[in-house]
Amino acid sequence: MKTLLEKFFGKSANGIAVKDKLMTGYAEVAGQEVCVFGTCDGTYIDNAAALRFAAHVLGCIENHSKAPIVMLVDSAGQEPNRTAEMLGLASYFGHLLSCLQLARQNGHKLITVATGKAIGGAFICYGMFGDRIDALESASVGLMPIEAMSAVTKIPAPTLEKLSRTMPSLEFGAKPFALLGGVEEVWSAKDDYAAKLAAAIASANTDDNRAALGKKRGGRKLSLDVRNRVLDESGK
Amino acid sequence: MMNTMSLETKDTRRRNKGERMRRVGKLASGKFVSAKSVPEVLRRIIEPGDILCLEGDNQKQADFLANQLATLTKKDLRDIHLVMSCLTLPAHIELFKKGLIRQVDFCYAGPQGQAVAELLADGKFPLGAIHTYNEIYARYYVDLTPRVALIAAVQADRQGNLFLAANTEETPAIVEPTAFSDGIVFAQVNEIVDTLPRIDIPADQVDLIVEAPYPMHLTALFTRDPAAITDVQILMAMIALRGIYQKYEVQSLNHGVGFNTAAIELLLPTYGEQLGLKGKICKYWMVNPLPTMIPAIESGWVKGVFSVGGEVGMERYTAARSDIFFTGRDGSFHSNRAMGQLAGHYGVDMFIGATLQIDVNGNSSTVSKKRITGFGGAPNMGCQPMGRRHPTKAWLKAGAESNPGPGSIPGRKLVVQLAETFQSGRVPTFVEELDAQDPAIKKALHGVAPVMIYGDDVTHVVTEEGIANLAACRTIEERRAAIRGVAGYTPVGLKRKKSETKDLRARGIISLPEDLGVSPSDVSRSLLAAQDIKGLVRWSGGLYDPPAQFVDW
Amino acid sequence: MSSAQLFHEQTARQRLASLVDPGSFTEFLPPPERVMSPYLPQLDIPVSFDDGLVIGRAKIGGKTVYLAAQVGQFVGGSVGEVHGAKLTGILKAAARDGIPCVFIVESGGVRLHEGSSGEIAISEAMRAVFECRAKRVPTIAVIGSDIGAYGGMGILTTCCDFRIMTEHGRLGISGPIVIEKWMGKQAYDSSNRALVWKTSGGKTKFLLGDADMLAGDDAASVTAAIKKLLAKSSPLTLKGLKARQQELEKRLKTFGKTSDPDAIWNALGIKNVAEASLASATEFAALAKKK
Amino acid sequence: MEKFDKTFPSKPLAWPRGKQWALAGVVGSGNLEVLFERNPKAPGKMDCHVESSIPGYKDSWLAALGDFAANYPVGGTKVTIHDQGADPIVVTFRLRQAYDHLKKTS
Repeated sequence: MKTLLEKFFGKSANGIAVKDKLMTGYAEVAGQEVCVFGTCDGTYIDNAAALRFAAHVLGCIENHSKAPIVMLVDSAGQEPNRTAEMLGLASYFGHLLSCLQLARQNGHKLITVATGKAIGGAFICYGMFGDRIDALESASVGLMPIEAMSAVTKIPAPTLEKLSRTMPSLEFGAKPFALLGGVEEVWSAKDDYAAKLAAAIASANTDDNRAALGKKRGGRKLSLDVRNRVLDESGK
Repeated sequence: MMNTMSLETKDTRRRNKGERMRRVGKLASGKFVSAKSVPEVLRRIIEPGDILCLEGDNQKQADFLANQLATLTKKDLRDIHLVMSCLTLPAHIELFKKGLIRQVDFCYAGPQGQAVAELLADGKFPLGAIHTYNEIYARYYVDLTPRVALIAAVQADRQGNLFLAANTEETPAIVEPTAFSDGIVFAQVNEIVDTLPRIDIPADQVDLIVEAPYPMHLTALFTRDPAAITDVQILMAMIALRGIYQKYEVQSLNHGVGFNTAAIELLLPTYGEQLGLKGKICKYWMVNPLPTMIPAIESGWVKGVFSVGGEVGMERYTAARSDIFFTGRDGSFHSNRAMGQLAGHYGVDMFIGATLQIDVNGNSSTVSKKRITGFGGAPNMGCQPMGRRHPTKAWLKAGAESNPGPGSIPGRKLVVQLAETFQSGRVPTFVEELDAQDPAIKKALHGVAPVMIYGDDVTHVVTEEGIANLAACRTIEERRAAIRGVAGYTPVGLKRKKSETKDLRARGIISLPEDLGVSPSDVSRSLLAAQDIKGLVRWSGGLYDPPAQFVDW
Repeated sequence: MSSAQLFHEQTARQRLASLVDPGSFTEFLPPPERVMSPYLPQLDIPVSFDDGLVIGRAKIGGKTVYLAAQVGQFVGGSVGEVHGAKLTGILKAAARDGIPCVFIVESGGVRLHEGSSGEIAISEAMRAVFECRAKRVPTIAVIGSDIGAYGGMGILTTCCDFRIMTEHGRLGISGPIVIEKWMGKQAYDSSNRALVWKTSGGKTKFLLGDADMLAGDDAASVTAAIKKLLAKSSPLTLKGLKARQQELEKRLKTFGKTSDPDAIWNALGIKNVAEASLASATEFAALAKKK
Repeated sequence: MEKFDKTFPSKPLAWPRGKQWALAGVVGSGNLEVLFERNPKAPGKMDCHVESSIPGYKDSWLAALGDFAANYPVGGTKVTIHDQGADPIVVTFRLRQAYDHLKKTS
């Protein structure tokens, strides 16, 4: 993990503490202070993890005015757990998202980089909330792999495999996810991550452009148009 | 002419019973035996060639004794003639697999229906006959009198008296013929106590008792969750209420235990009340204490309920409503299957129940080629009591419609079949020929197809399409046309001729919903007095304790 | 004696019709426009005219609102591309026009058959919820059916200003069957309905404060609850979120070691759990207050 | 999936004014949705389009739709059904519900 963090933040990666596969801290990107948090080694996110991240974001809002917030995602999701559900895991995630929204409203840019697993709930509960979302080429981005989807939907895997050639939403990975507009840019292993991150921070803005991207790239053709039809009909 | 045989048969049974009991010897302390000695006790009291009765009702089971019996081998037990009403436990099936049974006479196989069909196909099920309940109880007094009866009770006292609690069911019907013919009555009880709440079986009629290590098996068989009642069932309930209950002013009745009749029970305090029928119909009931009866009872519709068995969770409610239910001196609920079946046969205006399959002649059955389930209580109640004399309004009215000839009885009991035209998965309910008529099944049953209710006994068939009044049909062709007329879009229904249906409708033999003032648009689950189990608990004032599997709060 | 139709048994369209002022509902992208999923037919799954989401404008108590109602029966109320785009659209319209948005939730989350598109769609809808909140436009989620709000939809409802639940409603991320598969039947029996509802149902969520109101299982009760909340919004503030942080930390510390919902009920002032389980929404709210 | 179209003769709709469309039911297991739309171009006909998830029941579909067109004045309508294994009774139920809705003027 250390080497990956150094690729993003150079020596300033020292300011990021890694505990129980959860990262929180502050570092520098192109000389600018950034707030960093995220997961590594595909770990699960539970109630306590959500609280730790939320506390970090609140601290950033309070003490590091307008510092961009960089979210790194490598998590397999939430662990199905009786106690977690009873205590309201959804509410813990909702709280984390609310903290991120307050940060956005207070002028913090939100940048996400999917570094490893960015699957289902783990991606939705913070990373997908970024103003700008990028992913490493090697990252496993998406709802779930085709075999898992086949097991749940009872549709044979070969059928899904075949369909995925015309439906990128069924494919699993950073590139097809980018086709849908869910990822702005896919970084290759050869890229200079620090420079990429600096560029991402510079270009991030609070407009959610994913539907437009999905249409432009052809992976998600309907979203923008259907949304605009609703806006038109309701505006009459 | 003197017959030496007759001298020998004066009291051999009594002497033989004495020998069997002596063989038990020190394994018993008085009447009481230990749980672990049960297999040995059974070995000593049962002889080859015996008629053995194993108590298995459709709710309670002498399951501990059955399980112990199933541990015996051919060495200990053979050539047994098994008689029982409900052959429903895996242990029962085990007896056949081990080849211990020479002949079996029973009524109902329910959950073991598939196992029975398989045993039959393999030639391992030496069937005498499949009976209705009252038939088998009757034969206990004729040619199927048990030598040994293994029964179940809730409690015994130190003298050996038994308490049966809510589920008396058929215990007396087994014990009496056995005890009064020098047979051995062996009871498993949940516990032995000093004082019983009341005595249901006197110690005098009990020979052996064991305190079972686990309480007897008891199924909540008749609990129907109102949440599962569909719009179609409500429509049919409305059709039946107007076209039959109201028309014939049905005073006394038996209900089946399906969701269709549950819908009717739950419509009484709402739709029935709107129709002004309260106090005019449905006063006396021969049904188990069905939880879905609670709203009608609480709204004052019901004057009396007699039951063939209890229902798990209804103990406190029935005790608190002793004006309605039969209760013992201790205040708790009492049932009796034999007497209940008799009441349902001779004492009531109407039997109404659902069926899975009905043929174009009106015969119905629950048997399929893969499952031989036998009969529950329906055939004794869903048939004409040919010797009946006492008149009631409904009986005479239905009798007049059926146009009795000079040699026939003047009245007719209403025997009503509720049948949605399709079962789940688009399986048609109406067929040209019943699965029960399958030649292999018929052969195994010695030429008798296992028909649940005969077409000749049925007076009305109710579907979501309307009512066919079979009793008013003059010929078998007319009856078939009437059935096709309400069989909807099943293959049987698609064969109807429009002109025939029109003619039968004009003569009142077929009634469509609109003829009865019922519109599909009026159908709503909000008409149900209680829409879920919780609603029933609230109606009962907290007296109904539903089993855990029905509790979602 | 006849009772009202139970909210949890109504279809989405029936719910909308019975919640709003009579005849005031105008649907956007109504069925004749046939804005449907192009993906389901490729998987041989039937389509629906509204793709499982009915959206429009109506009045509640004379006040104009935007509404969205999910059709739980249709592929589990799941969010596909079209469904999600309609949802985002109505939320963005609410933010644009300053009109409150009421969302009747009945969904297991992302529509797996449409893969990652549904996942992105939920994320877009979340952004749109917060767009409303940033402008102090109230967003109210109503969860009142057995299907409940699960997966991404569970998370989305926790992003809204307010949640109204009935005791039939459930709120969570992982459903009971998934948990049972993961932890084993011993640890969590998904067929034990009483346990499942005690773990994730409306009453427990109301006690914990995750549901702001507990309404009765009928449209009139839900409408009354909506009316109470329509005038308010719950803007995000540092002070408010710090308080929430403390509350959630305390909850985790106090109850994190138990899996017994009764312990939560007892600790939160319910003395007689059996009585409270049977209680109606109004009775339960009164019992909960007595603490 | 089985899809088919069929037109049935029917007396013209007795309510020339009223809603342009009406929907009843939902697409869910054992259920269906039916959409009635006005089709003034063919006043003596009920135009039907059915999509059913369970193939092999075309005969009973046609019988049920034919009976409905014969029993009610629904000429000048277009009927579209999305079915997920509903029983024929549910077909009649939903047709009737949607028809009642269509009659309502508002």
